[in-house]
Amino acid sequence: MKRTGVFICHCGINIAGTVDVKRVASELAKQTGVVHSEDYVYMCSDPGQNLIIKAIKEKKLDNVVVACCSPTLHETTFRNTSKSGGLNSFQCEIANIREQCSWVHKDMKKATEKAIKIIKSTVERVRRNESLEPISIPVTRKALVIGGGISGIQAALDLANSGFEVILVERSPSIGGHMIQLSETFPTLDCSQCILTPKMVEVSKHPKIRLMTYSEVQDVSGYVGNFKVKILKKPTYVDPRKCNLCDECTKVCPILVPNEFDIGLTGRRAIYVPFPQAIPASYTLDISACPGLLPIACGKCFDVCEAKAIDYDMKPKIIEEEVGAIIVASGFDLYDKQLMAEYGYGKYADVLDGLQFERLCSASGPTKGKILRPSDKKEPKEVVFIQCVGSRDPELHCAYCSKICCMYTVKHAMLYKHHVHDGQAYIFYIDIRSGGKGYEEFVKRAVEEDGVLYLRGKVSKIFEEKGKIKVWGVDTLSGKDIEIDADMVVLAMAMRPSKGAEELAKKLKLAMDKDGFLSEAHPKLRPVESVTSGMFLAGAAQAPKDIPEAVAQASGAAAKAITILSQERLFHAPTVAKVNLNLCTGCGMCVNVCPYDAISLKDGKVEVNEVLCEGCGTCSATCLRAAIQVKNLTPLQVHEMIRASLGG
Amino acid sequence: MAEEFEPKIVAFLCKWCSSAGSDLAGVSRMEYPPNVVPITVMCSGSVSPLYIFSAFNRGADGVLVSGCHPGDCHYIKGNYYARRRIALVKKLLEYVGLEPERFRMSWVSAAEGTKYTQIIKDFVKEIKPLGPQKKLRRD
Amino acid sequence: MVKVEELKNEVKRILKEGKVKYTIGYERDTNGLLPKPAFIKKAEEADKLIWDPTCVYNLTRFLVDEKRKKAKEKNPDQRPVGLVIKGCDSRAVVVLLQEKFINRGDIYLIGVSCENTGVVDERKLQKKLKGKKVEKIEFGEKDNFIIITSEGKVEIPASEILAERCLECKANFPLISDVLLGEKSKRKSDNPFKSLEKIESLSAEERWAFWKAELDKCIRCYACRSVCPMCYCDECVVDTINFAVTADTTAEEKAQKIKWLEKSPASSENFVYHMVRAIHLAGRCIDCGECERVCPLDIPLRFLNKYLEKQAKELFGYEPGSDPEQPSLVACFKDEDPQDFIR
Amino acid sequence: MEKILEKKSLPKWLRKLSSYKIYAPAKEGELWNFKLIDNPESVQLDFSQTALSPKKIIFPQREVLLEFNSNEDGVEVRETLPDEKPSVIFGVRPCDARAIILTDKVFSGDFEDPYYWRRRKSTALIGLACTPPPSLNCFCLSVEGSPHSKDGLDILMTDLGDRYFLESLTEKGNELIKAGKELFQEPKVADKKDVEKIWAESEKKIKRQVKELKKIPAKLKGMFESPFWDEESLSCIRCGICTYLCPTCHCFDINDEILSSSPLKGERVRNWDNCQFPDFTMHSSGHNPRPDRASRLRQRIFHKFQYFVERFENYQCTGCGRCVSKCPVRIDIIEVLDKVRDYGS
Repeated sequence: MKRTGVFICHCGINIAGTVDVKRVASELAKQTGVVHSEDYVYMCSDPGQNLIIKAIKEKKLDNVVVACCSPTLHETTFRNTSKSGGLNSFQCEIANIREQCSWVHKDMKKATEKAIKIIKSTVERVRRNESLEPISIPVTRKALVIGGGISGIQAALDLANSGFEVILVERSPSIGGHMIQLSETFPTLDCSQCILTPKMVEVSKHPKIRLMTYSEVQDVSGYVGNFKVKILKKPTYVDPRKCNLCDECTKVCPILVPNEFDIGLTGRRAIYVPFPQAIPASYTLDISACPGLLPIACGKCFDVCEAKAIDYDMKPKIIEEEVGAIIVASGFDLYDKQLMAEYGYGKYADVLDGLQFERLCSASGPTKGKILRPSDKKEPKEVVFIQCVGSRDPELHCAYCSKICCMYTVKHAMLYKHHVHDGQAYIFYIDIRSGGKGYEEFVKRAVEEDGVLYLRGKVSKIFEEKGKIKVWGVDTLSGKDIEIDADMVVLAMAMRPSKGAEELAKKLKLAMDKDGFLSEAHPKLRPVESVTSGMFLAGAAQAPKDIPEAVAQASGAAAKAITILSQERLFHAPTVAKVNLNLCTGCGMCVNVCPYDAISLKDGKVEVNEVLCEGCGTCSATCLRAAIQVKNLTPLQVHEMIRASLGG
Repeated sequence: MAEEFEPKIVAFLCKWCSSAGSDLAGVSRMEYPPNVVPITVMCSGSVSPLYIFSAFNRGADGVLVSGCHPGDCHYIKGNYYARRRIALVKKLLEYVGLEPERFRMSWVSAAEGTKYTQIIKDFVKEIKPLGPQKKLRRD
Repeated sequence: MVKVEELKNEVKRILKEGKVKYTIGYERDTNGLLPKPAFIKKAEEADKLIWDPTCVYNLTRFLVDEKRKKAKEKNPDQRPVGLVIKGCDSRAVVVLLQEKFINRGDIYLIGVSCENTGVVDERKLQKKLKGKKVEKIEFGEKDNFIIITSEGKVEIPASEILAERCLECKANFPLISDVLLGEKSKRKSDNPFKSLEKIESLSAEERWAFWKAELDKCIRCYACRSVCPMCYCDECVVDTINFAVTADTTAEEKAQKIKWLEKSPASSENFVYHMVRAIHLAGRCIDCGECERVCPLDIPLRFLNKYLEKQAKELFGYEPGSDPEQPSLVACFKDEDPQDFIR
Repeated sequence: MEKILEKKSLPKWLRKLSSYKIYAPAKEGELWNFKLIDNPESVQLDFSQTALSPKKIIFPQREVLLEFNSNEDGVEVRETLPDEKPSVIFGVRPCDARAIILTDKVFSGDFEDPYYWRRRKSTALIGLACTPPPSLNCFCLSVEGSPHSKDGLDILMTDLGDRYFLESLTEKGNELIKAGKELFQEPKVADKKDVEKIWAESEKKIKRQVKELKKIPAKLKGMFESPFWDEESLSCIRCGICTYLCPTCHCFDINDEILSSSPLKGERVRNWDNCQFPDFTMHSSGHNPRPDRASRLRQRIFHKFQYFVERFENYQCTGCGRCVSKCPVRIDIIEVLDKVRDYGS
């Protein structure tokens, strides 16, 4: 018969005030198997803990029940105490007689009765506990960062600078993300490229960072500390080591397609460098545009390339890597223009989205920094900016606020005025959200110094008439109808999770919210952790963010990843599911219900991956044959607890 | 005169939401009847129908199973399986003639101390008039 | 119409060709009317096979014994077992496949159609022609049975003596089979849960009284469990001792046997037994009605399982035995599963 | 003592027996079973065969042997014996009555089982001759019984249409008749002739029989290891019907039923058990001396037609045929015995 010790805490009067602790102690002393039962004013105090240690030694206790506050508070304390007493820490269980008893009842007699039942049932449980040791897992001290935008870059650099190897995977031919497309950034108006390119270069040069552009994560398996990833490296058909960037190939390439970097405001060749500061600075042959990789069909670039850098036979490569942590920074895209036909986007050349306008303002842009209408290259004198395009519109579009549009629209208006001094900027808005350091002042400045005209209301109609774009709207403040003959309209489009984010989330088994952004583990307390341990989130992949927020979260994610990578080994709670092979018939119902894919079928029986198992016990409730149960909360233990709880 | 009937109730609370919720009720010093003895399990998904039958067989006048709200399960989806399993158990118990009031399932989040308190109050209030549960009790 | 000769010839063929190690079918029992399971090992034995409306048994039950036997053998004969199955039996096969208890390759299924009727309820039959000794029953041309008694031949509408489950049959021909004898009959009951209405219409207290009276009769002979093809657990909640004991089973593990209920046939214990059985069969019971047929005290056990079958259908749109690929009822969920009962 | 009782007077007689607990067959659904009778008018004796034999009254499926509970000075134990109020069981079939004599042998000997004998001694058995035999599977004639056997009965009644012919066989029987003496008439010679005739007819109506049963015990001895049992048990589903319904099976299991563990409170109970359940012979070591259906079927046959015969010089079977009629897979003990007899010859 196991020897159990019971320790009842008064918690000052918190417990003793409503529970007759003396009576509880004497009642428990009568319980079969209980060889020691005492109460003390503060069990968690040093003297209190010493009582436990003393009793364990003197009474040769096999296990211990501490009746006190919620296990969320002192379970660890008392398990360590028991350990110092010479017991396995899992031979200690907490009976919660404070939060779940003394604090919620007034009638002392009844509260005492209840406390006795709670403790008795805990005794029944602990007597059947297994001694367990935490499961230890070795850690692969290497990280994978998915996405080469500012968030990915920041996270990769923080990790690498902390001395960990990093694989940075970017889908497109160059890193830089959307930030590299911007001209200036709010509220300081410093040049986006100027502050980003140094980081890009640092990435490309960093000895700890393996940069894989034009690549995609294909499959992720394994678990925290030990992920196995398959990365698909798409062929560029140009060997960067041979290429001397002479640019002859683009000259001869007969194909012209819209240039993603300028969002279609300019064109590019089938063989191209995305933009001058691209990292890596090398050519990519876009097979979706190139006439079928057939020298017969074309092959001009191949012929002119003296460096013989072009290789039509280049094949896709699958690279397999092992990493200990993963940071997902898959970023955002703008809301699909097709869905914005109501604002004439894509119909009228001079209706642009925010990014296109950034390109127009950018010194490296299609107009070399002059703001000219795409249609006739004339300088627009009246420009209408419209906020919340696709955002905050639950009926038709996105319910959420894209957060950054207010600020970049101000910036756009301001930049416009700086380029076109005699021009007029109108901004249609629902309201202005300028929370953030220096943001509100920035808005003020736009209105006061640059005379930007804010119109509170929605635009009802946009249409072309005699070379002008007519904008009809209502000023809900004055209630007046407004009609503007604009030369250009700029839409602040909603931010969406980047294309392919959903597919990626599936590969990584990450949860997504209703809008398709990746879900964090806890909205308040675990904002950079994903629901899967060992995977972290950074940047706009998790929710719309501006640059400083994205960078901050990236560094946060890196720090979180380091908490794993800095360990030799990780430890995992050993209260996991255990299979009784004698009873298992291999029906696989537990395999279906396991939220962590921790159970698998192996020749007619199931087996549990103890590292993946979180011990939720859904498998054991599903199993018809009691063939699988969670250690230290087995059906037998619950059965006995039920009996004790009912006074039996 | 005879003492008023005090129902014996067992409550299976999931550790992360409902048990935490009842802790919050305690921290906030809310008051509810002492008839319920909680048994904290890892997840509502781990509550086997046998636990419920056994509780009634051992003389429970009422049984409560409480878990995280859909979507909030600490184990992602354990409570969805619980919802399905418990629905069948409830139907069966009522089909064999047990009073519906005696078996209850609820969603209580870690923030819903008030809701937990209210549930216990209502539950006890609903069971009292029914008197002791003799149908499934062994004696 | 199934011709018994076709059945015999098919069984002879597969035995001659060595396709199967043996075939399970029906033969006459010693009283000459009712059938009993036949285990045919040699082609020449196939002549004793029968197929008529008395063939109620769900023979898939014997796949459980076959599997246990096979597990014990050193180098077992890997050939499949031939099995004669009706529509309801085929649903049982589907569930066993679904639960990976058997592989499709382990069985050679000889499907027989119940024509447009089904099988007879022995009790109804005796009641119907009390006294008269029945010699033979045949499927009639229309929805009727031809009964040959000591006093001659009578034709009666099948519905009068059909087994309850057949009146509520979903498909009275096998869903899966390697050969199908007879036509895929179209008869399909409009309300597969009609028989439940009587109990469902009762008040809670009346239902309690009903079930108490019925389950108090239970003598715990466990015939309902033993005859059920789904009750294939090596160890049952009602067993008093661990069966799954091997050399390496520790005393600890042996002591783990939980007494969820007592052996005593007390009301409370009988309820635990039958409720556990019902809940474990939820989404698995395919209504072959065997538990009810074998009960020596006429407890209407079918009403327990049938009720949960109805709930599975109405609450979760789940139909047991319809698809070997679908996950079991309680091993899956839908976001929109009902939760109005959660307060 | 021999008497005639008008059928209509039966209730009157039962009323006279108010000092007894009266059991008689009652119909629930399609089934007949022995029930404690409160209203004599309700008693009809036109039943065929009860699902369970009257064994369940004298040897109930669940019997509390003792109660225990812990208190200040250790554990207290109380014996719990059945009450001694005399009872009468009406309508006992001769085969079931003979079965009770066999059970008597088991519960006597070195140890007289107090629980069994208390009930047994205080119970009178009023038999009803089988006219006609109640079941297709009756085979009492093959096992030294008959549809009008008097063994074990206190009174045998024979149905003469509107009257019963009663023959009292024991002192108990005489007292029961005395209790309602004014209701009875003396039988005429014709009556006795009718009885003889009816008995003879019903014997003829028994269709099933085991030929030369005498050969079986010796024959069985050599068949312990025979593959025969595997063949015969192929369809057995290991349920408990054949044994629980058998009027002569008497195996039991003793368990402590704990109502509360601390303070300790519970009962020690005896429940029917049976040799067809796999756990009947299961050892906690994991070894099971009767691991399969073959060995369990063999046990059933051996016990009834070999071991019991050696020990008590009777077959432990009275031919009621319940196990044949109710076997879910129609394993037929008569057929099995026939095969045993002819096995190998």
